[in-house]
Amino acid sequence: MTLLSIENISVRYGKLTALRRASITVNEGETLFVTGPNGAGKSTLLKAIAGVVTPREGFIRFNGAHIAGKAPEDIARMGFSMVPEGREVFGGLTIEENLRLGTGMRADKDQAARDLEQVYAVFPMLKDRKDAQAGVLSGGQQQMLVIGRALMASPKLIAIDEPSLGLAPKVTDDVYATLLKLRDSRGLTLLIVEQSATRAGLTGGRMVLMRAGQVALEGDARQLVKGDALRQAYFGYGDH
Amino acid sequence: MTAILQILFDALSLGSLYALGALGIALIFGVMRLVNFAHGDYIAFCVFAMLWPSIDAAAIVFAGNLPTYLLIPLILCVGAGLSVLSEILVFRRFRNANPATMMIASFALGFVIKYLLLMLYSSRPKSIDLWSNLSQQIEIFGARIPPLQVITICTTIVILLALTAFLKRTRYGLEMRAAAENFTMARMLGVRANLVIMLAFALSGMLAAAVGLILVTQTGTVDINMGANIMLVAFVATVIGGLGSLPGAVIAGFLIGGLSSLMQAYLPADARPFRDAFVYGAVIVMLIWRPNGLFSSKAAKQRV
Amino acid sequence: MRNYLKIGMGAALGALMLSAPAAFADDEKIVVGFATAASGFMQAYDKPAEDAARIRIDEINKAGGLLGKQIEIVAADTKSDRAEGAKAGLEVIDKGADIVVVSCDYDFGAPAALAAEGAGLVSFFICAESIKAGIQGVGPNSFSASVLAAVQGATMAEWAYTKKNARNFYRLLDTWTEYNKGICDGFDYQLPKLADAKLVGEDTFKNDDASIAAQITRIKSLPQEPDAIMLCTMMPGAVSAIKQLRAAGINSMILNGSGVSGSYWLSAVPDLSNFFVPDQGSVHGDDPNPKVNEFNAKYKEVTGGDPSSQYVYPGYVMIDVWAKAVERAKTTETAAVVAELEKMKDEPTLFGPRTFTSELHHQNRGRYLITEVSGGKPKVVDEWTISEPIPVDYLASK
Amino acid sequence: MQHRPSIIARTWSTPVILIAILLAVALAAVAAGSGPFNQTVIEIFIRVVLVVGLYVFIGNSGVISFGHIGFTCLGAYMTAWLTMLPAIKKSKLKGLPDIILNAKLQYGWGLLAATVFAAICAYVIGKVLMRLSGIAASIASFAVLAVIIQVYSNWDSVTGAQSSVVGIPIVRTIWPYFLCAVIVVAAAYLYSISRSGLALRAARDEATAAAASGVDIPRERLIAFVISGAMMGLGGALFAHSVGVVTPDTFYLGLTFVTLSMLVVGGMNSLSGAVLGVVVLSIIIQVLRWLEKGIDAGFGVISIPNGVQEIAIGVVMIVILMFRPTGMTRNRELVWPGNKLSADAGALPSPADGKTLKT
Repeated sequence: MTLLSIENISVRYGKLTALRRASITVNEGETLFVTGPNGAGKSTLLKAIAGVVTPREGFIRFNGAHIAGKAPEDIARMGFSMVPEGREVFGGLTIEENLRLGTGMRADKDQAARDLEQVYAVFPMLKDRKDAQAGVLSGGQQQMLVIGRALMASPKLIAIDEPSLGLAPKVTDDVYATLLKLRDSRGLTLLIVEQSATRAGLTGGRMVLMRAGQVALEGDARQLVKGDALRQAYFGYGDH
Repeated sequence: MTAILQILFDALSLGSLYALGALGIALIFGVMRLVNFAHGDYIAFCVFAMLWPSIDAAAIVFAGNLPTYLLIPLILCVGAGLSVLSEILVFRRFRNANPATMMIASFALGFVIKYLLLMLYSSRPKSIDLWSNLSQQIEIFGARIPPLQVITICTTIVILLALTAFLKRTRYGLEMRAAAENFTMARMLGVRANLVIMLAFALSGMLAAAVGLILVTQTGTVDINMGANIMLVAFVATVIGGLGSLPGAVIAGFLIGGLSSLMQAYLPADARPFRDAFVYGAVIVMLIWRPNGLFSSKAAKQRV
Repeated sequence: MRNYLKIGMGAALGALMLSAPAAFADDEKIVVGFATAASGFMQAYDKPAEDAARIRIDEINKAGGLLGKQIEIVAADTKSDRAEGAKAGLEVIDKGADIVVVSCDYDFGAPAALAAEGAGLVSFFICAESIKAGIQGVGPNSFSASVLAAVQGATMAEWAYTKKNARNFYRLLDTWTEYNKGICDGFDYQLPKLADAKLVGEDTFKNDDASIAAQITRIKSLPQEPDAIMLCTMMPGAVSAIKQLRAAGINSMILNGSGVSGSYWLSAVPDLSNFFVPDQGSVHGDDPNPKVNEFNAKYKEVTGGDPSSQYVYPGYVMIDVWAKAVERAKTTETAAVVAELEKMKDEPTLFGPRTFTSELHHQNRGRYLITEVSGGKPKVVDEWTISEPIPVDYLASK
Repeated sequence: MQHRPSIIARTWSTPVILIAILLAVALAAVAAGSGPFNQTVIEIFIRVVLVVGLYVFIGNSGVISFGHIGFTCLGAYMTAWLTMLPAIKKSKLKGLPDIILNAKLQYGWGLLAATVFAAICAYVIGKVLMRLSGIAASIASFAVLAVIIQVYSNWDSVTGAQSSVVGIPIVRTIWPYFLCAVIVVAAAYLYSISRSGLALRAARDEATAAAASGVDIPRERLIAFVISGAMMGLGGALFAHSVGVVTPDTFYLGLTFVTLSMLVVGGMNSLSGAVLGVVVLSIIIQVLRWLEKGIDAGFGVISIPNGVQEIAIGVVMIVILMFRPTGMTRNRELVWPGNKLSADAGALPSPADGKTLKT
């Protein structure tokens, strides 16, 4: 069942076009990798879904509702949780405060408290330092924190921008292992922007390759990584 | 000893006024990077709200006649209301504008409020007697201290504690701190941006009202420019404290108030008229010494 | 065109005029031009005096006019702004004013007065109390209708010394305006002339200081409370200072300038006592001269309110003395009117005598009513004229 | 870049258009022949000098300064000291050095001295301040203004404290003011196409990149600061000769905000914005004032109550900024039609031409 469908959206920054009539769908319960070279419009795609940038044209439907042009907080409240590029922890807040921020939209306070314990169970390191300021955490720890924070909102879909950026491979492995575990245990849908197609191939799931603001290729991640089509699409069809 | 105690008290009471003003400015700056030059005019507006509009020389006290337990909440509401209204009508449309544009817009708003008051009440300062028994002095260890000073200092401390508790312990406080640090990310976590900003404006407006109430009790005068001086010092204090840092703003407010009182007490008579020149000279030195303010560190920007 | 104007007293003033708009005289009527503030900060100060001036003009017109002609009024708003003041002055001159009435404060009135001076017209500051409001700051055709601020300070010092046996004086100056300094200048001039009176301390503050606690501490730490505090300040800071002084338990008599005249602010300091203000006339309805009380009634009839302070009166005096000079000169021509004005010596008016000389177009001596505020109620208790005028040299050097 | 025509060839039309606008204003004053209107036009020219002076620093460096009116104060007093009659100085301002005490110069020399004096002071102050940036620089500049005003307000023997300095020759013809405005506009234009101006704007738009390519930001800022300080000093001297009275409080927050507002409403980063901000806002203010006095529209007098003008101008400014947050000119320069330029940069080339946005 389709959870998120993006139809022909275009986004421009001034004179620069970041997305041209891009269309993507995400099905419930699946893992979708979005990959592509720098400037392909991957991050813009996530920002458009999150409501941080407004598309000039096209539709975005999430969980049956049109969300293009809505405020970020409203989209978040519909069950879309975003982990942006660069992690964006609130450095001045404590770790627990960062986590609690994610629960603002929830009415089920008891469940939220249980979720907190669950997040701590998944990331015991966070519990140990729950009263420390988030700004002092290392990159990998911050990544754990923002994923945990996104989970606290009890979302239907988590979108993660470059979870491996700036992390050691070992740490990245951990992060992915955790994500998959959560997907299976919570019935989450994952939308992951990942520059490294290899990583997508390792993890498995569906993959979309973007180039110059458009979807250039789509298919099963493991299959695509093996073939030549990906490399061709990644670098363009011989025009470089 | 008595003299030192006295000077300490004088410095604290002036400093707490500045601190309250700085808090109101820092709060808004933290959440939306706006230096609100209309803050001083909010202070005047709140005080004028106690009077019936008239251009006669003698003040017609209107709301000011209400019993204290009604008057204080009313004036606080006036401050909050005016502040929120200016957010809705003006500042909301400047969310993405550059700081200079916002600054000038806030200045223009202050200009409008000031001239509105001028039209309604005329420029002649009005007098109002509010809780004047609070100004009768009591002696403590030989220092003479009016209850009002004690109340001012206590109010500042209480407001500080309450604000800290609000920011630390409540959901809205958490969201406000988050919004102050990273507005977009906070929204992506479902923090209701408009609500949080309006709340910050409401709090800031109440702080303006509190300053207005203390000032009018102390001076007995209602004047369209009464907030201007405090606003300026508060603005400077906010920057010296480290923009966006609430404790920094408060401490810098006390610092400037203290410095000013000390200079008044210890400068030779000929140099005393130059007091403010020395104070601002010290401000320049402080800025060159710590351009990012006294309480701002790059790693973890602490906000209360 | 360049003309250097030489004026007496060694204090000369140059005005380099590259173009002077020609004023035209209308033979059918006499025009009084008000270049005063109809809006903004100064409006509250200019308007009452202007109303009083209009009352006098109305009286003259009803009595058959001046030189048989009706007086007409033209007005331009200075917006309480200096640059606008120059424009307002030029505007009333363009409209044919024979005399230009300018703002109550020297700083705000000077641009319009200088415009009048440039056009060769008489200008009158409606109630400015700086020596500059006249020859010294504008030129030989400029006058002020009020009394110098210094006279107020000197009056209070001499009166308190003579009538209240004050010996130990304290001087508290608000450095905000020149007016405030003027009061203290007069006080400084007078004090050494009073045998065994001494200054036991002095301090300054600023009108917009949120608190004068440090200044109060200094007074409190004197070995003995001073007999009198000369408080040289004005609204709005005055109220704040008085309130804080009294709240601190300082009960010395407080001597003031006329800036705190009137009762409109007394509610802020309930039960204020031992507080003295010099007034040119009483706004409290107890003036020894019943004609002043009649004027007050008339003022209320015209404007709908009682005079708020003594600063209403100079407006009336201004038209009064100018009209007399015009009658005597039998023309509105500037040189003749100025000559007649300069002949006035102790010319009686409703609000004290006026003297103008070729050195000074202002009052360096004047009769003042002393108003005492006791238990929060103002009352005229005495009348005082300083024994000697304050020398022009002394004033001009300040 | 290499194939583009020279900077002057691409941009000369901007100062020409702006000066033509000023000339039109001057001719309007001549045509009207009314004393007060003449004075209004003089005031417009003075404000052009001041706001363009602000633009040279703020527009090119991107640092908001609240302190420039301090130089206006310095300039006004300097010309007052030099041009007033020695007799008055000797009785009132005894603390002045003898050379100034005995001077009695023509106002033209006064203007020159004011400009030079303000430039020297700007150099000294700039040396200390230019290492600051952002809001710290703004506040420090405000503190400088406060110090200057406090000193001038209290230094009895030299400035006469709050007491107004009088006896300054009054100049009521518009042409000296017009000439100064033209000179300032031309100088601001020349600065902005100079190597220093270009480097400073590069630093404004891309601080790190500019620093990396060898731009000494504090030094370029200091040059702009000195030039703009000189212009502010000239503006102050002109003000002194237009009104004939000088007091320190004239040059404080009121004038600071009026000039800053005109700059921001016009378009803070463009010379055209500085000039247009003054001209357009002055026209609006003038129309509102006529309305306050009442305009006979044939079917009756249209008028607004006294004091509404100030409220209205505040509202007008807010509305303009709401719809044009970057000012009326959107930070672009006025250019001759056909002399098309890349919209990014406006007529004055900005190194941000090719800058890319991150996705």
